[in-house]
Amino acid sequence: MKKIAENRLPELYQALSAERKLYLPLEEGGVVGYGLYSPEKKTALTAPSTVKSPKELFFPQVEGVVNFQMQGKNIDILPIEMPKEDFVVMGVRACDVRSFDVLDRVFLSDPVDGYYAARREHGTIVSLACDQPQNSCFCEAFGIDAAAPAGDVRCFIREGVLYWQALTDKGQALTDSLFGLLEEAGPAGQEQQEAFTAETKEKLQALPYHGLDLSAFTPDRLGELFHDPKWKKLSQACLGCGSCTFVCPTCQCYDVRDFDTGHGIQRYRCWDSCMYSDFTMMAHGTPRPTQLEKFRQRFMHKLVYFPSNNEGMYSCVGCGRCVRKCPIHMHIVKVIKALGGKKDE
Amino acid sequence: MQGTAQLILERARELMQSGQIQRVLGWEKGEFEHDPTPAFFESEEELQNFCYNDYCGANLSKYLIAASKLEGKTLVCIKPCDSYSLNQLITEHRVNREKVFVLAVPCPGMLDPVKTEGKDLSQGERKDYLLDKCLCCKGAEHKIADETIEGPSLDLAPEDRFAQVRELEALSPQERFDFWRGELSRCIRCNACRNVCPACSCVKCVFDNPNSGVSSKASADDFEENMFHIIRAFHVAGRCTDCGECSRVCPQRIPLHLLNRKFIADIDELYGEYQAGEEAEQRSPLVNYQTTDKEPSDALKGRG
Amino acid sequence: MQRIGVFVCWCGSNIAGPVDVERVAEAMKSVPGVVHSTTYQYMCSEVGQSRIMEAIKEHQLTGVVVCSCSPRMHENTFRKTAQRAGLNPYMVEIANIREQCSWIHKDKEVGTQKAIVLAKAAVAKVMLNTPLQAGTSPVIKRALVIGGGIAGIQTALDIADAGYEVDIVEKSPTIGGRMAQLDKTFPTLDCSACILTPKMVDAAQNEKIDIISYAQVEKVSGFVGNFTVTIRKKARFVDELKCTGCGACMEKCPSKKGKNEFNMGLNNRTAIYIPFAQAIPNVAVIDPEQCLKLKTGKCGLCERVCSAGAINYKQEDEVFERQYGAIVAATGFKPIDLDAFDEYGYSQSKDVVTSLEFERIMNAAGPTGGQLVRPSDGKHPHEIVFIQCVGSRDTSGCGKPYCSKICCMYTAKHAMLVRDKYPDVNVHVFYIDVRTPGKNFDEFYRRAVEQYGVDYIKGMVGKVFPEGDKLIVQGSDLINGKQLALQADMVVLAAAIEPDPSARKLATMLTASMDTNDFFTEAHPKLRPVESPTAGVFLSGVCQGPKDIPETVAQAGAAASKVIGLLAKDHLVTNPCVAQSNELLCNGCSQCERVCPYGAISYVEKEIRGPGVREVRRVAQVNPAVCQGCGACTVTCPSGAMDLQGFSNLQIMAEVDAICK
Amino acid sequence: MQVRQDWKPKIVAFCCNWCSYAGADLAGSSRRSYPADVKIIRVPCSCRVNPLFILRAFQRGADGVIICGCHPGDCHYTSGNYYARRRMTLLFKMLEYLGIEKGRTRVEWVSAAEGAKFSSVMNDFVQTVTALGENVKLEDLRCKEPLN
Amino acid sequence: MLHENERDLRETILRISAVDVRKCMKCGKCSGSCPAYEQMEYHPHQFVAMVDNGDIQALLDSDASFKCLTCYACTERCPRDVRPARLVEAVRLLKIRKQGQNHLKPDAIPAKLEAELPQQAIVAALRKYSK
Repeated sequence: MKKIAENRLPELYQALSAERKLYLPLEEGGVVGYGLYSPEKKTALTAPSTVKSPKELFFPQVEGVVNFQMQGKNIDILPIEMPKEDFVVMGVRACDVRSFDVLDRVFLSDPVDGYYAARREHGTIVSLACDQPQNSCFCEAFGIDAAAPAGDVRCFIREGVLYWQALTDKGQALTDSLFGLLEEAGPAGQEQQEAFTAETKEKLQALPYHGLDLSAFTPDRLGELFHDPKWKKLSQACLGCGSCTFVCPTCQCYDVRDFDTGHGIQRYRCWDSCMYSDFTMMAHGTPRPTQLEKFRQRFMHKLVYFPSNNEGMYSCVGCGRCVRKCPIHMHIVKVIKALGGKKDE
Repeated sequence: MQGTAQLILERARELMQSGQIQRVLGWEKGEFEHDPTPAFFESEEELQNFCYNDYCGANLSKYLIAASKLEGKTLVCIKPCDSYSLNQLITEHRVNREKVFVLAVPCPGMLDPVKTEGKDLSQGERKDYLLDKCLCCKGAEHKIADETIEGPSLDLAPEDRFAQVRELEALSPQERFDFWRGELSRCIRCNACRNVCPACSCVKCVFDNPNSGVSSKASADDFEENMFHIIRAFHVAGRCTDCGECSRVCPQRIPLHLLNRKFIADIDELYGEYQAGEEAEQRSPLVNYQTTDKEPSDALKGRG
Repeated sequence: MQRIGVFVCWCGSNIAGPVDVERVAEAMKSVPGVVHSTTYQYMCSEVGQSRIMEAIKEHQLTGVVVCSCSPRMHENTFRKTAQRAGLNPYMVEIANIREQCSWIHKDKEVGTQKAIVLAKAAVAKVMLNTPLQAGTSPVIKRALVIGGGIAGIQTALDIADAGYEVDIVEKSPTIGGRMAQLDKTFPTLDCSACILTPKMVDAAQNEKIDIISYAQVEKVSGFVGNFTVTIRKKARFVDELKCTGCGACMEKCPSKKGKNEFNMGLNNRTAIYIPFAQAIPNVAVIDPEQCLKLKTGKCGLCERVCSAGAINYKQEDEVFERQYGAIVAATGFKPIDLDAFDEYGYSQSKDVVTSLEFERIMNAAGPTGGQLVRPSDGKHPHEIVFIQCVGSRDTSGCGKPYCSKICCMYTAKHAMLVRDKYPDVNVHVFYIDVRTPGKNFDEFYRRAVEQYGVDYIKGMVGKVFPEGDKLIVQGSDLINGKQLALQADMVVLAAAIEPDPSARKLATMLTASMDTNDFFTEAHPKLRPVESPTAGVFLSGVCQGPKDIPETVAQAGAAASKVIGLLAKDHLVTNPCVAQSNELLCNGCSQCERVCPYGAISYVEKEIRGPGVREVRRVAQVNPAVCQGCGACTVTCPSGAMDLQGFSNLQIMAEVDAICK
Repeated sequence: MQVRQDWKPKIVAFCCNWCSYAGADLAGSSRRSYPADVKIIRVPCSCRVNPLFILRAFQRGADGVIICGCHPGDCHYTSGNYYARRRMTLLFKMLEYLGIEKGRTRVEWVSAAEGAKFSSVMNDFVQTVTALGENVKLEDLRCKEPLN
Repeated sequence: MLHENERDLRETILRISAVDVRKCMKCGKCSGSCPAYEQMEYHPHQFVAMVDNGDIQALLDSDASFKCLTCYACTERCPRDVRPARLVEAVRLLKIRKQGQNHLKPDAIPAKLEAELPQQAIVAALRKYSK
């Protein structure tokens, strides 16, 4: 384990960004989001959360797929190059690190999504353990240890010192490249880690959503959950906006669109939301005509369909972003509690 | 608040029992104090979950578009500021007045969960925790009501709602451009502003309609970010009641209301004071004119 | 997929000089969608047109772009060309490379490049054109004239004369209007009744004209060629068919306190009455406010004396609907109320009268039998003061900002008539300006001054107040720099005229627009002065703006000729470039309805079926016969449901794209 | 920013069919020239011009947009230009508020008899826009001509 | 062309009075309404015309502005909303604002006192005629 004093973090950022791009939480306009580091930016590494998750660094909201160039009546197809730049994402919390396991299951299984795969290959994740979980957090329900996130490198900050531990080869390589900047933490590091873990555990246990029970969401109850009459009430206030989807670290739906530039077509993909009225719109209309079906789809997918196909892995990581951002406060925890309560009856 | 909630509930029960109303549109208790959800209550039993507390900032009037298509009357809890939106929706025939029982409820100013998170509310003034929109409160008077529940109202001199607009106007064009670029570049096109907006009640938005020629699902670049917000503001110009919901729901905290207020300020200055939703059946300044209106070139005179 | 042909015209050397037309044609060949591109010396010539027709057939063209002169010149020519070749005429677009290009750009390279861009824009547009069909709508060959004054009567007579049926709806019990109340007319001084009443009789006797008196229009629906109008005929309590107008009832009627409207309330009339001797229809009417029988149930004298048995106390209002192809508004005017001008003492002295009252006093059939006497004491006056511009040209908010136009002339007439009949009476006229633009008008005014010795005083009156049995008129004489205080026996006020108050309600029903003074606005102030912007609605007389009798008659005839021109058609061919509402997208918000200058948009509750949609919604519908295609509604519509055929959103954006490329 | 030496602005002029388009025709027939950078789009009335069209033009590379209609009071459709006047005033003020150079947009009333005015208005507008340079604040980079 | 000084005076009068003299259509109703007509050297309509013409010095030299009763009949009756009384007042103000130009000086009051003169009239007169 290595360490560096918190007040020397700018040096670390400089070093990390010297060879490759560095993304980390930045504060702009009163909100925190992942952004490209440069010295004049206001970093917010220890902010409890970001509005959008780091998902967009691997799966951007808008991404070119192919271009068509028109010259008179000729059309040339111009493929878009795969991403090949190395980059580091720093400050990824445990929940968000887990989200990449979920996304990997989608994008790295056959057929592999080349763009995502390339970015995963070139990206190194430096995670940061939580020391101030929020009231809206419930990662614990998914077996995530907020104090010990995965990633290529794991960090935690205690008593003004950032501790740094490489977990993978990629992480080790990154660590090696920082030669001279990081000091050895020694056995004290281990002690600090234990203390940190204990403190965080205590905080986690005090959270309002501690003990959230997901046991009702099992594949065998798919039909029962699908037909539950409670969906109607739960969904009726839903505005059909995409704020939950777009802040979600695991939502992975996208739409493919063409933009006519006047000189050709740019085909791109962009995030889509199952809450939108035109989601999966087809010639005959949409298979989910009302907000009830759209709403149900989102939560059934996260809590039932996805685990059914992925050895029980939920496609929710309990980051609490949707809990915080839903304009009408109707979110996954309310859904879990409303539907999960049924098994006892 | 407890008392007000009780009064609302009693009245709603009576009206439901007497068959005058079929359902109640109000707020449902959440997990905490700060997260009530707008909800329809179809029975007295369901009404047990009704709540009216300091966090019922959501404007319910837009839900009445759907409620207008249901059997029977819907009782709706309308705060003073929501009443403007409701009038506007009635003017535009989006809400059927006959289908609505307007229960005017008092509002002491609503709290912003972001501002109160982790705070001890007994410290500081209530003003420090109010939703931004409440700081420019339009007053305690309801512009439409079938019946009024009495209760405490916001005791606060409203801020000048155009102050920020004027500040921006005083900047240089480049500073204004940089300001808006900074703000709008955070937009994630989640459409929360549009979908919550009572004036954005189109059955299909131009931006969702592939045949409109301008549809886009995500803002692919700066232009599309500008385009979406300019056109959205223009489409609601003269109809926007300044309810402030757009900025309240924006996950990126973009001050979208400053776009709408710019239109309101210009309309007031150029075409006379106009408050959308002040009463039903008003004629919006954008579908009206005076032969003596200012020429665009005169209206744009002044600083570069 | 569209197959577009591009035809570049040389226009002799007009285009081919400054623009390399061959290069334009060549460049267009590589534009997607273009399958044929050529040039010719004169595309609009017989040969040029036949080349286009041949190309349409040979290349199975679905759209044509002609690069030539302004579309305002030959768009129709080429549309017809396309039609002759079997192509829908609206699949033609013109690129204006003469007026907008060759004539203004001297540099051949610049001109050629611009011509190519304009041609590409036209191709981009025509790619999105859709075949449009000009619709037709039948014309009901009957006209409605609202108002039975001289304007309405003249319009009706002219329409009837052309062989069309026409109804006059008049709100009072008789036609005749204001002109019937006048004594003499300027500048010829012929007797008003002598020239009007024959016309009234003509109208009554004309079998094409149906006079619906004592009636009002309640509702108007439909559109040009096909209006449905609801008319309420008020109960007269006298059977119109039976009444002979003998007047026996009036002699016996014990209730004599009704104000005589015809005489401007200067005297009283009975409860059952005929407004005046030459009234048309010459039928009595009972004033229910005054009739003892109707009020108390006791009396019934008139019923007893009526030998025709025409009295019917149980008569009720009659409401019926009729269909019309055209509607003429001829609602006329009234003098303004003088409440806001109390400085002239109108409410304080009976001897201060309005000019219209003065007409009645001077009239042989009036309350004084034509004798000029003071209303207060019946004495002969010796000094009369006329005050002009009472409430006209007044921007203070008390009166009207406009000039009432007729006052200068009728005041001169009154002054002259007084001096002519009673040379012992001194006449003074206070004026701001004397406006006499009209045939023989200024001569008339000068005659009043020079021949009849009328004392014209340049200045306004500040106040009039009674003193003893005299009226003191205090005003300025600006020319002599004096303030005058004249002792007068009578004061006559030339009160401003304003549109009849019924016009405002009617305008709403007709969706016809009005100006801020409640005068109807014209479709075009210069070129279409007798048409309202609402198709099928025409304007006659003072309801459009102040005018005198000859002007009114002229306008009445003009309105009639426009009506005749409309009714002469069996069908109206409608412009297909009109707005269209996509019901699937329409919110029913009514914003478009509010900006439509023609009232072409209405709303219906309709079951909407679409992908995943089946519900009843309120949606806009455009009446293509009424819409003129301005497009105001399309921009008002936030959802884009309202679009304009021939100038659709996508077409205009395609042009923008092509130009900016 | 890449500045091309021979840069010329792209100007879109929306002209109402009845007055301004005819005014442009008159400018042509009386040989009153104005720069070829101005390209006219014919619309029935100035009230047909949707703010979307104006933004679209800027997106696609226009450097200035001008709307021409009948003089107030002379609209062929009686009131269209009055609505256009309000809409455009408010839209332009909004663009100014967003920091867009206000010289890039303009409304002018040109009658069918004002060929000379049409030409002088266009000359002046092109000059103004040329002085402002390329539109970068409201451009859409995707629509820039490919530089290859 | 007006002399510079005249132009300044004209602008001052227009600014003090906020009257748009161009609205006048020269009908003379103001002077026709004026109860002090005979006492005033220049009459209300002349105030309007003379201000428009820049002929201010003559107005300042005359005592017409002090003869005005300020009854506002002219303003009340004017069909064009010109408000001549405000011009009279502006001229008066321009006069009395000048040093030592008070029309009514306190010393002069005792001589003018009459038994029936209400106290208020004296106060009002001081306000109107003095700085």
